[in-house]
Amino acid sequence: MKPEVVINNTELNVKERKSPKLRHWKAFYKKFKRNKLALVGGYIVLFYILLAIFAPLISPQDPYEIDLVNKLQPPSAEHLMGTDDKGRDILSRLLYGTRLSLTVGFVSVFFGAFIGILLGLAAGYYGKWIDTVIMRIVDVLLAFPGILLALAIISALGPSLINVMVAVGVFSIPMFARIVRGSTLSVRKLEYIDAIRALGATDFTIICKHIFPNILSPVIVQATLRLATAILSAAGLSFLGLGAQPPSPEWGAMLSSGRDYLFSAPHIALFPGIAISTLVLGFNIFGDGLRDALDPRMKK
Amino acid sequence: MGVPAAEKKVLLKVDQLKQYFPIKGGFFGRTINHVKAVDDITFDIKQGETLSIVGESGCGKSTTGRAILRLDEPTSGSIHFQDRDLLSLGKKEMRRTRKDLQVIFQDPFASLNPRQTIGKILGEALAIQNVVPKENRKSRIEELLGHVGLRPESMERYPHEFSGGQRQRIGIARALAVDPKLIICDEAVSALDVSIQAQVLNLLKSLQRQFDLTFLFISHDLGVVRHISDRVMVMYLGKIVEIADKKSIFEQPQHPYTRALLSAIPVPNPVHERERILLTGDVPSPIDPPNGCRFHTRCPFVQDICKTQLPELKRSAQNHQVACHIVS
Amino acid sequence: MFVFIIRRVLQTIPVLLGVSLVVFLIMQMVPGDPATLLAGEGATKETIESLRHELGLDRPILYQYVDYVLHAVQGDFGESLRSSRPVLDEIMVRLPITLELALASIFITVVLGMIAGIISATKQYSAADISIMIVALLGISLPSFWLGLMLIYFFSVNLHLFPVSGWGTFSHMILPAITLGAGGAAIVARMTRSSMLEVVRQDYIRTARAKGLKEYIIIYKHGLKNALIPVITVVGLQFGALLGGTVLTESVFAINGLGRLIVDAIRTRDLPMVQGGVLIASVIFVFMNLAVDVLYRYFNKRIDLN
Amino acid sequence: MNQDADKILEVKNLQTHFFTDEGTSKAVNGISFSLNKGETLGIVGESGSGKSITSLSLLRLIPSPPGKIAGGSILFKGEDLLTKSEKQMRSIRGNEISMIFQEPMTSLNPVYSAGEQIAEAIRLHQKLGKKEAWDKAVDMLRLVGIPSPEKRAKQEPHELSGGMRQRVMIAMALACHPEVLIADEPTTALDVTIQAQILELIKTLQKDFGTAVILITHDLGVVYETCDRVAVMYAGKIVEYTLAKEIFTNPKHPYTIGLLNSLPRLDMDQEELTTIPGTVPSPYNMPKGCSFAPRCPHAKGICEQAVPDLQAIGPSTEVSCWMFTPQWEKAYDAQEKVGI
Repeated sequence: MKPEVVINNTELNVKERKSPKLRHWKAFYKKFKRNKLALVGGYIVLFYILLAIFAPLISPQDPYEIDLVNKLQPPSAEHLMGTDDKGRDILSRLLYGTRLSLTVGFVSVFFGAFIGILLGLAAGYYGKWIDTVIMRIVDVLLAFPGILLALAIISALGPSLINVMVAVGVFSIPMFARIVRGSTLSVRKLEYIDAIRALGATDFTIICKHIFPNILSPVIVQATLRLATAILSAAGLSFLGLGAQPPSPEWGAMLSSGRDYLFSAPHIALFPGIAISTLVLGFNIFGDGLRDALDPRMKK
Repeated sequence: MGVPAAEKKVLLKVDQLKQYFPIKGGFFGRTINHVKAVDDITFDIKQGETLSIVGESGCGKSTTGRAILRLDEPTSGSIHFQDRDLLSLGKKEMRRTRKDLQVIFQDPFASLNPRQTIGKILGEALAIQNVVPKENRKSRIEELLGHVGLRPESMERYPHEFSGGQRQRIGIARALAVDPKLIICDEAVSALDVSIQAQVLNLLKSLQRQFDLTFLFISHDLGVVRHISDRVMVMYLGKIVEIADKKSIFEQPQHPYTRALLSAIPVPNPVHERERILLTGDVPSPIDPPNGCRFHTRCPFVQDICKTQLPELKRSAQNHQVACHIVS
Repeated sequence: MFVFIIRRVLQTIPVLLGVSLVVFLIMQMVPGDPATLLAGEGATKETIESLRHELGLDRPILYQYVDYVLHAVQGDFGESLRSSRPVLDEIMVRLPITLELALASIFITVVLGMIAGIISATKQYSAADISIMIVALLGISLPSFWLGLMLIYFFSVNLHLFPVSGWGTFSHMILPAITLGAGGAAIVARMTRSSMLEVVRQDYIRTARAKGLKEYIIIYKHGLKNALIPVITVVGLQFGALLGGTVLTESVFAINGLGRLIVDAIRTRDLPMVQGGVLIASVIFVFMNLAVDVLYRYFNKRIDLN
Repeated sequence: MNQDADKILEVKNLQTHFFTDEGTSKAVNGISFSLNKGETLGIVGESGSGKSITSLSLLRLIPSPPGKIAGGSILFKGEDLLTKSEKQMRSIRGNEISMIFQEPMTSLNPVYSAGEQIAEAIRLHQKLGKKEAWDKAVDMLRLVGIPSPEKRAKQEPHELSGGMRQRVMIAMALACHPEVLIADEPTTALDVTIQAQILELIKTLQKDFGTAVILITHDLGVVYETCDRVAVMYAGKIVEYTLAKEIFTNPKHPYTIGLLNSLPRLDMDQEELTTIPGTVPSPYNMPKGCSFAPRCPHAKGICEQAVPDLQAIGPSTEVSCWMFTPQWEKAYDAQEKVGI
C-alpha cells in the first residue's frame, strides 16, 4: 500500500543548499536590515564597543594625568573636548569611560538576566506553588520604586562600581523573570511541547531544547533595552557619588564634577552627557529594531 | 480486518475517568470550583480499530485524549493499556511506555518546534526512545518521510517552509517514529482544507493498515468520523451519551443529542433528506452542569425524570450503548 | 467592585511585609555593628554591649524583624543617627516636597505622553509621527540628571527664566518637573502609539468600519478606550520610576525632598534614615499601584479575576 | 444568467492586489458575478482562494496598504462603488450593504455593550434619538432570538456565548434593513448545532427582510442548504458559477469535482477518498496558464499556456476551463506534437 502522491513542491535549488541554520540567520538579517534606524543603532553600539577596546590606542592623553595649569580649558586643538577641573583631557577620559559603562551594562544585565531567566522558566514551566512563590518575590522586588532598591543595596554594601553592578543587576531580575515566565507560559501551551512530552522527553530536555530557544527572542530584545537602562542607572548612581569613585573616568561621575562649573565651563558636563545619551540611544534603537525583526507579535 | 470487532483484544480500557480542573479564586488563590471537563466515563478501544470521539467544543473529547496520554494528570479513574494501569506508573516507567502511545495534534503551525529542522524533529523522537541505533537514524528518518509522502530533502528544512498539509504529515511521521501501538488523533485534520484533509485521511488509513495501528480519533466533524471510524462515541458536557458501531450510530442514532447533531450537519447531497432537530440555546457551563441528564436543558423530548436522574450508559443493542431515560 | 477593592487591599499586605523584609535584610548585610557605629569612637565594650541590648541587637534575627515591623506600623522607624531626631519626623518634612514634584511630573508624563502618542498613531508615518517618535527615543535615552543640568544652563544661567535651584514657587517647579517627567512622557507616548496601532488591527475596528462610522469616531470611540487600557498600567509603573527618579532630580536642582534625604543618609551612613526613607517611598508606590489596579479594573471590566 | 432588472449588485472583472515585500499577490484576479434581489449567492473556496478578500473588497474595506483594488467595477443598483467618495461609501456601509464576520468573539468591541453597538448603527443611518435607537436595538435582539433582550442589550460581549455574539452581529447588520448582507464565514467558528441555528436565522430573516445575501464559506454543505447560486473560487478566480443544486448533481470544473470527491460522505461508506493531488500555488508564484492546471488530472498543453475565460456553457452555468471550449480537441493535438 503506497501512499498516494509525493507532494513536496518546495524545490531545493543549489543556491539554497547551505546549512539550514545559515539560511535562518540570513532571513533574520534581511528582516533586520530593512529597518534602517535599527541598523544605525547597531552601528552606534558597535562603534562604542570598538572605542572601548581600542581606548588606550586612540586616547590622545593620559586620562588620569592632572595638569592644574590647564584646568577648565574650553575645547581646543590640543584638547578636543577641553579639560576638566583638574586639567585632565576630557576626550581621553570619555574614551576610557566607555569601558566602564559598557562593562557595568553588560555585567549587570547578564547577572540580572541569568537569575531572571532561571526564575521565570521555573515559574512558568512548573507552575503551582513554585510559580506562586517566585512571582510573590518578583512582586516584592517590583514594589520598590525606580532605582531605590539599588540605592538600598548600595547603602548596605557601600559605594563602588562593583556594588553598582550588583545593585543594577538585582534591580533587573524581576523584569526578566516576568517576561520569561510569560513567554514560557505561552510556549508551554503549544502543541509541540505536548508532542515531545508524549514522546517521553524529560522536563530538562523540554526546557533546554524546546522552551528556552523559543523564548530567547523577547529575552534578547529585553536585554538590549535593559542595557540602555542599566547604563543610565549606573551613571545616575555615580552621578550621586554612590558608584565609581574619583579619579575614575566614569561618565556619570565626570558629569557630576562638571555641575559646579556650569557657569564657567559647561563643556565639562556637556560631553559626558552626550556620550551617555548616544550610547543609550544606540542600544534603544538597536533593541527596537531587534524587536521588530524577532518578535512576531509586533509584525505588521 | 476480517475479525469482528467484538472478538478483538482490548488494547486500552478507560474506567470511571474524571478530569476536573480547579478554578482558583478568593483571597489567596483557593480552589473555589471545578470545571468538570470529563466526568466519570468508561470505554475501551480494541486492537487495530479506530474509535472516534465526537462532540462539540467543551464536551471533554480532547481532555479525554490528553488524560490518556497523561499530558494532564486525571483527577480519578484508571486507564489500562495492555493490562497495565498507566496512572499507577512512575515517571520513568511512564516515559518508557510513551513509546506505545502517540499523538497527532490539530494545529499544524503549533505542533512543530519552529527552530528545529524536520530532520532534528524526527531525529529527536528517535533519540528520546532510542528505538533506532544512532548510525541508522538518518535512513530511518528518510524512510519515515517516505511513509508520509515527503521527500528526503525535507530533512534540511524548517517547518515554516512547508504548507499546513505537509506539516501535518511531518507530525504524523513524528508519531510513527517510535513504532507506537495507539495513536490519538486530536482534531488531526480539522485545520486543513477539504482537499488536503482528504489526502491526510487517506494517508492515515493506509498507515493504519500498514502498521496495524489503533486510532483514537477525536473530531467534531461527523463526515470525517464516519469515514475513518469503526466505532463512534458521542460526548456531551463531560459524559458519554452514546457509543456504537459506525453503522448503527449513523443509521440508527438513538440519543436525542446524537440525532440532533447528525441532523444539524449541512450535507451537500440532494437525495439525503432528513428530519431536522434544531436545538435551542447553548451548551451549559461545565462548571455547573445541570442535574440529572446533562442534555435535558436542550432536549426536545425531555421528561421529568431527566431533570433529576442521571441516565446510565446501557446496552440497547449489540455493540450499541446509550445513556438516555427515554430510549431505554 | 467593592469586593475587588477589599481583595486587592488585602493582597498588598504580603507585598508590604515582603518589602519590609527585603529592606530589613539589606540592612543586616551592612558590614560592621550598628551599636559600635552608634556608640562612636572610643566607647567602651560595656557601653557597646548595653547599647546592643538596648537596641535589641542581641536577640534572634526573626525577633528583630517582628519588632521592626511592629514599630514601623506605629510610625516608629527609629532615630536618625545623624540628627538623633525620629526618622519619621525628618521624612514628613521632606515628603510633601517630593510628592509635589512627583505629581507635577506625572501630569507631564500622562498629558504630554498620551497626546503625543495619539497624534503619532493616528498619523502613522507622517512627519509629525516621525518627529514625535524621534523625540521620544531621545526622551528615553537622555539621562535625566544631564537633561536637568542642560535645562539649568540654558533657561536659568543663560536666559534667567527660572531659578537655578530650590523649591517653593511655581517657577521653581517647572524645570524639575520637565526633567523628571520627560522620560516617562516618552515611554507613555511610545506605549500609546503601539497600543493604538495594535488596536486598529482588531476585528471590531473592521466591524465599526463596516457599520459606516466616520474614521475619527472609529479611532476615538472604538479604538482609544481599548488602547488606553494597557497604557494605564504603564502609567502606574511610571509613577514608581518617577518616585525613584526624584533622587536624581532633587540632587540636580538642590531640592530638599525625600530623595535627597536618602542620598545624604547613604553618604553619612545614617542607616535608619535610609531604611525608613526607602520603606516609605515603597509603601507609597504600592498604594499607588493599588489605585491603578482599581482604575484598570474600572476601565476594563473584562479582566478575569482568576 | 438572469438578465432582468432584478440585479442589485454586479461585480465586473474585480481585481484586488496586495503589495508586500515578497511581491505582488493577486488575491482577487478578475472576477465577475452578480446578485439578484432577495437571493443568496454562495462564494465557496479553500483558504487562499480569495473569497474573503472579495467580500471585503465589495465594501472597500481592504486594508490599504498593503491591499488595493486594482481594477474592475462593483455596480450597486447601477452605480459603481469604486468611483464613490469615502463619505458616500460610509452612508452605504451598514445601511444598504452590511457585513458579518467569521469571528464573533473578536468582531464586537469588548468595551461597549451589545445594545450600544447595535444602536450606534441605527443612530448613524436612521437619525434616531438615543432612546429610540436603543429600543430598536432591543427589538432587533428579540428578532434574532436572544432571550430577555432588555437584559442582554446591557451586557458586554464577554458576557455572551459565541452563538449569541453572532446573533448580535446579525442584529447589528440587519438593523437598518440593508439590501445586501455579506456574511463572511458566519458559522465557521461555531459548533455544528449552533451553526444550524444561525443559518436558520439568516434564512428566516432574509425572507422577512427581502435581503440579498452573499455567503462566503468553505463548507459545501452550507452552500447546498442555504444558497440559490454559487461561485466556486480557486486561486483568486471564479472557476465555476452556477445554481447551487446543480453543482452537486452536475459539477463541471475539474476542481469542483475534486472538491466534492474529497469530502467524506455522511450517507455512505468509502474505503478511500478521491483526492486532488498537490497544494494551492503560492500567490506570489502563479502558474502562467490555468492556475489549477498543475493539480488537474485532465490538464493538457493549452492549460499550461493560457488562462481560460469564464464562459457560459448552459442557461445558468459558467465554467472557466479549456475542456469546455472548441480549442480542447485541437489542444490535444498540440500537446501530442510537443510530446514528439
